[in-house]
Amino acid sequence: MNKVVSSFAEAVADVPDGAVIMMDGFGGPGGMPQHLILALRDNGAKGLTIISNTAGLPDFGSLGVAVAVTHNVLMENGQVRKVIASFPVSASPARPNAFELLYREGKIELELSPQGTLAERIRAGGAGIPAFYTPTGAGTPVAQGKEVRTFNGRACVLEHALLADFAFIRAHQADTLGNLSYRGTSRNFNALMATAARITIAEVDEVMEPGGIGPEAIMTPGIYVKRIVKR
Amino acid sequence: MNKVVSSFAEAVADVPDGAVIMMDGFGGPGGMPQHLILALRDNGAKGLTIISNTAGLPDFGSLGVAVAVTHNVLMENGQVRKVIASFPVSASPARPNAFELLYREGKIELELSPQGTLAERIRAGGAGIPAFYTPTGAGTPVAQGKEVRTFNGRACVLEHALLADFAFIRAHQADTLGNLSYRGTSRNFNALMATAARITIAEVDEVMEPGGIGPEAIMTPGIYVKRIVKR
Amino acid sequence: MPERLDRELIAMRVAQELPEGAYVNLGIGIPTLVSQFLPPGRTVVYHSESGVLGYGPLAGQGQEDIDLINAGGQFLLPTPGMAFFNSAEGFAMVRGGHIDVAVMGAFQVSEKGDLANWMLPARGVGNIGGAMDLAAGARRVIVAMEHTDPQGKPKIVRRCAYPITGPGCVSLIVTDVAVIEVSPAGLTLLEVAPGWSPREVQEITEAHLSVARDLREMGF
Amino acid sequence: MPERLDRELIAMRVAQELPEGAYVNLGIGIPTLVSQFLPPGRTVVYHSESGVLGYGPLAGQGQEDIDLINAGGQFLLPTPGMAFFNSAEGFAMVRGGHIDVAVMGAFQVSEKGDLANWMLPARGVGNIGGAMDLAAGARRVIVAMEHTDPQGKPKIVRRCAYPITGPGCVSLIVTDVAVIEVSPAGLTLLEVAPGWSPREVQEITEAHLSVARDLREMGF
Repeated sequence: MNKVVSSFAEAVADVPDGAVIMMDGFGGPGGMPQHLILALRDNGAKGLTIISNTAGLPDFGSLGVAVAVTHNVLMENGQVRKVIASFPVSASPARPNAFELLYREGKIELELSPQGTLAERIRAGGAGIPAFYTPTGAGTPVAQGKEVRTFNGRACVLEHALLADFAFIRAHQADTLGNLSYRGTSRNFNALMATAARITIAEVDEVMEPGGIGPEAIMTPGIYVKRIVKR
Repeated sequence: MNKVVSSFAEAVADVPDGAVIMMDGFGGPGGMPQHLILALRDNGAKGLTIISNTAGLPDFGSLGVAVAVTHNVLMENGQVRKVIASFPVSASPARPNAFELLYREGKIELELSPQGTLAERIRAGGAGIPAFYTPTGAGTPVAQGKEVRTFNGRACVLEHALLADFAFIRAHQADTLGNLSYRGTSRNFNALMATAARITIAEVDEVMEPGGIGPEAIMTPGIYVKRIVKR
Repeated sequence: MPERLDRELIAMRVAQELPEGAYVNLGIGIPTLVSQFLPPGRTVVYHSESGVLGYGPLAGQGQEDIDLINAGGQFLLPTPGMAFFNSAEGFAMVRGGHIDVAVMGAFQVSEKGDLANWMLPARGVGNIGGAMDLAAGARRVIVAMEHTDPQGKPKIVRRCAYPITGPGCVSLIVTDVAVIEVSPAGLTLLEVAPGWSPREVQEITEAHLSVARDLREMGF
Repeated sequence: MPERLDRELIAMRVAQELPEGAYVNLGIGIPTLVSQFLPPGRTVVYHSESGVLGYGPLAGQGQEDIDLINAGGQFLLPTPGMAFFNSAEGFAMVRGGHIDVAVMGAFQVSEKGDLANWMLPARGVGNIGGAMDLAAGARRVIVAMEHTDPQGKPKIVRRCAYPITGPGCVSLIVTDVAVIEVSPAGLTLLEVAPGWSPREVQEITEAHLSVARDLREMGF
């Protein structure tokens, strides 16, 4: 039982056209599975649905990060049909990202979900909970077309689980059984998405033998992880 | 900001009659907040609702554990009006626990919840999710009187969040800000219950200064914890 | 009637059903014994509702750690690669379809694969524990049990008389006399214990058994 | 009109609203500045949607760690007692009512306390981020913003023209000219910036303001 795959290209070789893929994409490059994204660009699969907190952050070059890659490159490459995100566009309207330019032209779909609802929908997908009620978004445009029900006097929106064909995960350490640990805030969406895909692929800094990450320190148990690739 | 309280008696002094209290109670003594339970017995509050995986395990003496105490003592002491649990009675019908004897006499109420549903209801309580659908229990007596709805062809039961007035937590380490870590399987219900009560009180082996438990190793962030007592 | 298999042999037969690399949950009783009989070279990872994945064998005397137990409260040994988690995460694994095989005991199994294993009505109260979640969530549920109850009555029935743990969830039944597959078409007798005929198995089974064309003798 | 306060003074005034020991979430923009102006001796714990509780100040140049950021993608410094967690846990804290105070920016706030801060309709698309969860879940929502928009139009309105982030969620509005309380009875002007009269504040406010009996000047 050894889940290590020798290259990023091999790890994403079976991603087909039309696949649904989860990937982190918070405000910084730390959590991005950059090499998996580049491999997917090279793989060329089209018509993808990307589930991510953002829809691509083009501005990492200035941070001096070694590989300044986000899912923005997939948008620019025309591989994406639809995005499910909470923060899809640039904070500054004056500097639109590739997603926003495509969106203006009607070339890409958007499903907007509040960040906590997005996180909870992904967790629900991994946890076998098909749907849940949340007060978030009640009385706002997010609730339009959704069932709203009152619990303890509060209006709540029915939200549905999200599942994916693939999750691209950026973790810090792995063992060969697929157990993962993350560094700092890069845990945020990565640790959730790892649970909610049919095939979870982790891009890591270090691969250790079982026991290398202690039993209390494992953040994603190996049951969720199918493939590991070392950077 | 220091959440350390000097005695177990002081920590539970404000538990009133009729309080709803969560406490661990898996199959072993590791996760039991034994000193808090003894302090609650001495406090004498009556008409309590106990939310726990079990309804008291009377058989720990044989394990040679220093203090062989579970919520069984609260049942024996007549302090409990109602139990919400997944595994309320002894595995052996020939050796009934105090709960079962009271239950036979109609002196105590029981709400039976599958273990995963119980865990999820407690998590939902802490997470502000008032209700969720689960496939667990559909088509069984557990679903009686509950809404059942089909998602993706599967019947699912609507289950409601659980919240408590107090959670009695058994943790391993704490820092003065209330951050907690657990040892091994004693994390199971403790780490959930810590999130779902108005007043969470943790019984711990060791209290450290902030930073004593590393930022990656904290399992229950201090935001959930009001009081800490050292064993 | 020919001699029946003992609990260890039932567990040994079940062990053959665990695929390489599978994530497996073993219930209390006969299922717990299964881990002792894994075929040489086979690696599986065990999950327990107590909040641990990848645990080691049962602890011997003097090795007990009160913070390392299984769902039955038995003490376990640590093993490299083991992971701890809270119960919401532990049941996310179950409900979310991440457990490949759950092996459970049963009071009754119906011809539709309904499982009853949590309550004897005479007691008036029962323990569900993790059974309903495993019945609903595991990809494959194997029941390991004696073929008849202590009074000699069939446990494989047309309809469960006892309260149900999960409807239509059982895929395979391994007993002390037979291996039986559950499918939408009903129950198929795949294997019989040494010395048993299909007719003899049917005599102590309430539900109808079709006999597999390639019926075999249970091997260990 | 008298001179308006700068962003730092707005943040300084908001800082006074954070009680000892509070768990606080600061939004992007003026709210982020609040942590610099906490009164001496006051301890609060900051929560970020990026998955960290109890973080330290913004990192200086050369101190950046790409795995320690806030919700706006700014780099943070570690501090003892800090804790990391995943986003489901981070938003459990928000939605579950564990955040005592959220400080947010706004495009508009209505007299009912409706908040609009995620979308300018002219753009055709907007970012929600964590704003709707904070609006729904924080025990107390304080809005920190300029009193009027870049075109000089009132941002405190009878009804929000922009899409809503949360209905009736705002408790207090701190602007560059006033402090205004939101209650079921409407808006009450509690404080005015130095040199401002209630009438002058009302002139740049679309919604009606009741003036508090003990109206004060904003102090820092």
